[in-house]
Amino acid sequence: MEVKEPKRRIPLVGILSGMISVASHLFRKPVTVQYPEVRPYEPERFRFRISLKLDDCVGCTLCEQVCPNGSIKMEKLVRENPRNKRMLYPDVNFGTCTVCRNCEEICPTTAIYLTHEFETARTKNSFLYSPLELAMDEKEVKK
Amino acid sequence: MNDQWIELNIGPQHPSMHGVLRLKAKLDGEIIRELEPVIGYLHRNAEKLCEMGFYCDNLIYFDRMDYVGAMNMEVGYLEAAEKILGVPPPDRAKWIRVIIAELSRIAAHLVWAGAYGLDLGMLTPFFYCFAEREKILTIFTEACGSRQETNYMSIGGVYQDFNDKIIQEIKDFLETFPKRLEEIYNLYVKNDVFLSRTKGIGVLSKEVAIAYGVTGPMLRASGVEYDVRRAEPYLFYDKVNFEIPISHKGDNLARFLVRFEEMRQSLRIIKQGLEKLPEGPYFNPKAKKSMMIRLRGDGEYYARTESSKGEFGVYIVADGGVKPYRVRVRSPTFKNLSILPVLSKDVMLADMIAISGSIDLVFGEIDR
Amino acid sequence: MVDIISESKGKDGRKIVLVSVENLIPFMKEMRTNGFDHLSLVTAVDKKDSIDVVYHLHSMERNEYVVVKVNTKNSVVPSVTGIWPSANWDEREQYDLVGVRFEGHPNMKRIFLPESWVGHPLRKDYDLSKVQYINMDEDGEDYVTFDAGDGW
Amino acid sequence: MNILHWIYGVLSFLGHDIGYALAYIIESIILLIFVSVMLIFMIYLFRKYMARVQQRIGPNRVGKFGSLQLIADALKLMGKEIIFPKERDDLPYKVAPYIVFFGLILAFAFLPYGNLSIFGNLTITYSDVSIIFIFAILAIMPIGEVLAGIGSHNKYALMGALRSVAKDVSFEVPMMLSVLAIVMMASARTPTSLSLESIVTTEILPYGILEPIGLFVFFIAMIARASYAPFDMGESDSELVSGYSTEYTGMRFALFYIGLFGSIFLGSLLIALLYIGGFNGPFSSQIGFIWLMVKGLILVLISFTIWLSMPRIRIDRLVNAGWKYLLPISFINLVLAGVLTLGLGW
Repeated sequence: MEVKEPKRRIPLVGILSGMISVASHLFRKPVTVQYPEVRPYEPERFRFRISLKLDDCVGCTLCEQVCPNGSIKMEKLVRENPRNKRMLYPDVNFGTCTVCRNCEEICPTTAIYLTHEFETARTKNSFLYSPLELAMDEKEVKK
Repeated sequence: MNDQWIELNIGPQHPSMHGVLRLKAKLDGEIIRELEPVIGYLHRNAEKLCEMGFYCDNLIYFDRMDYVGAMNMEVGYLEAAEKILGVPPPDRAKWIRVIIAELSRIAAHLVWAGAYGLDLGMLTPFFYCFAEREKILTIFTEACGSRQETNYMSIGGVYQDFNDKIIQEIKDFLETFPKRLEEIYNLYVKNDVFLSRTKGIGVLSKEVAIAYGVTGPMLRASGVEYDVRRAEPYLFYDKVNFEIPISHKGDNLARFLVRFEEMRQSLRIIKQGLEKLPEGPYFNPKAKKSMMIRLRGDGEYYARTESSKGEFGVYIVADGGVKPYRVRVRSPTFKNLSILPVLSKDVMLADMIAISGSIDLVFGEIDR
Repeated sequence: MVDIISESKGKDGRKIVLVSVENLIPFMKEMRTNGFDHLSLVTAVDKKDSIDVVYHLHSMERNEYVVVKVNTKNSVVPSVTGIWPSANWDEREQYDLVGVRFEGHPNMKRIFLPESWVGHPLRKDYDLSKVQYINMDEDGEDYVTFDAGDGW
Repeated sequence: MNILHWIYGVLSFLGHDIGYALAYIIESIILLIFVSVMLIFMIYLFRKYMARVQQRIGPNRVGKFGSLQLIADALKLMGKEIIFPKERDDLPYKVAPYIVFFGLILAFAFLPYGNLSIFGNLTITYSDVSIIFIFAILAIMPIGEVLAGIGSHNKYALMGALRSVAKDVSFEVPMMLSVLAIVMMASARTPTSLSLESIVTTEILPYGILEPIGLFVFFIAMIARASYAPFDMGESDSELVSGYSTEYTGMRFALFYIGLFGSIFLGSLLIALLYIGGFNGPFSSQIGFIWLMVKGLILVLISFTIWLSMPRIRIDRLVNAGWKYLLPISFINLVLAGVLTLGLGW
């Protein structure tokens, strides 16, 4: 299928119609929103922050193996959990996390799961989340 | 060598270099006599990284190749990886991939359309294109949770199923988008100045295009009716009706028109895909949960797919392990960029910018 | 007709032809006259003791595919740039990353990495533990250093 | 009664000499403030208009609706580190932005502004040859651009300067010719036909209606002189990074930036005065100034829209357009004006 070349027109008419078309956008609603005051539309399945159910984690290290860029490291955490004998819990570096969701998918007990939360700005110059912080709500972590 | 020539270094930090292209140009006044592209400023050696990860992990490197149309890259990788591993996706997943890949193609072309205007000094269409693209990205977010580097597809299917809301959203998009597309299209092609900047500039002949391995819309604009979706159908592209837009002019305008026509054809494919979307599982159970990292592959496979930039090939050599032995990527823009010194010989500096814009450069893919 | 060492069929259903290094150029010229006008990809695969160079050929008109392989022990292969100009950058890339020298190439320089980079990263014996830093000298040319303090 | 006398009236207790001297100084300061405020408003308007046309919100953080954004930006630019290129030609590099800026400000002094209620006539300086003055001052601004381009020893800057000279030269002639047509027509009615004030006050119909070709030529040449898209090849960002202002930072860059917006405003006011009746309109003895501003702003908005909807013309085509199309057209316009004046007695 051959594409159609635009027809030859009288000079300046096309420019004028383009100007009118551009200027008519003045009366349309802006598509951008002022972020902190107005929340943008947040799709239902949007995922960012990795959370952890400490009681479900069995310390199998699958998430560490599957993480493509080594954001997850297993950390020793002494805690009462009969299923997790090795006392290993994931420790996530959000600075390198690419939200590939492989860890959520591979986790045999669905202990790791991703949440809506994406406002993870912190005053601390590190994105490392310890297992305990992963288990907490984002608001509590900030405190 | 002429002493009168100015040696001008354009890039890697330059407003119209689409990332980190560096051009060493020799100028005779305003006219470019010699041009040498220097690339590699975004080189991450994804091929080496792929050798070090499991098959399922490597997808994220492909997301980051053509970061404006990431889903096309995922399709390309999975075409090869799934054949190597022997876990074919079910029909529903294949149709979902077709729909998503075409949406992603539209998204990539929209970025190009907007950025091309910027290259020529046209500010406004960029924002209109991105406003439309944002709707597609919202659909992606709705489908899988991320906007751009989605990692939506996984080996043996897709990460999440489509639900009614996504399908409704795609339908809404199909309804509103064509009108906006025509608006953007008219903003460009009705403008005499735009036509004067594109018509007859950067003419690429059929023979040169084939010899230099140019593919995709650039090749089609030079008059070769070649599309991997037709030539070697993957997924379900043999079951949908679409036309391959070509032009025999080979200039910037032809490339522009071919890309816009491709967007319209993509809309047709999406429409058919939504009609034909079957019920059923959306992933191959052999590749889920802990099986993800235990899949072993053997042999070698070269999969070619049509990304928004051209023929995207993934060549995987496996040695029976859980990780690929060698991954080689044929990135379309890498080859397309090699035509730039040929095309921009003895053209004006402003035209060289227009030509390099019309190639549709994405540096994640060139440097990999 | 040029001698071919072996012929097989790959997983993707394409004919794989293995030729010797000496016969590569005549064989490729023959393929070009047979209508294989599109050189899709040039790949070098490091097989530890030798290097395979794989050429994926495609004919636009007949829609046919052929995979040509050569095996080289000393990592020197004749260049096919004279036959397909599209091989130019591909061969430079393979030289850069795998370290195959393509003889007769017009501009056999590294394409991604700076000229003074040590080693070829896609070789299996490439030492990943050594970090190389890139810096720019007075003339604006890149150079490579192992000293972390010097690079950025 | 004009603003000078009005100020003198306030200061008359100081005596004639000192009073007038002070009045002149105060008048100059008022001019500077007026022009600065107008330019800041123009840039704000441009940013807001551009944002809304592109379906964005635009500046809205500093002040109500972001109205103080430009002042914040100016303060930021002033506080920035000034980086000097190592191999610059010192004097031209440092002087160039001021030439552009003061050349622009000076031109505003010769425009007739019309009346505004109790202040009377707001015109700053009266001159019988104000057209010649204004165009002489306008010719200073390209000198600043050339000095900037050559002085900063940068290839992009040099090419930008060369381009803007080629553009200015090729559009200067059609611009002057189309003004000449107006002067010709005005000379039938007033002895001081080189004075903008008397051109506007003695017209029967706006000259834009009598000679639309002249309006067209002057409008295009004005956009080109102000280096707005599609004629912004002097600082075309996609080709030459930023043209002659590539090496400038801080306040010196801001002066170039102001020069860009100031010249479009000056050009719009000139068109409003010459072609569409200037401060004439209903109640012009009371609010002539407002009429002028409204007309000027409408023209400014039109040129903004052109900027936003047009790609850049290639430099060779631009020069061609100047010499091969606009120049003949402006000659035709001149002949038509002669016919109108002598033959029909308009």
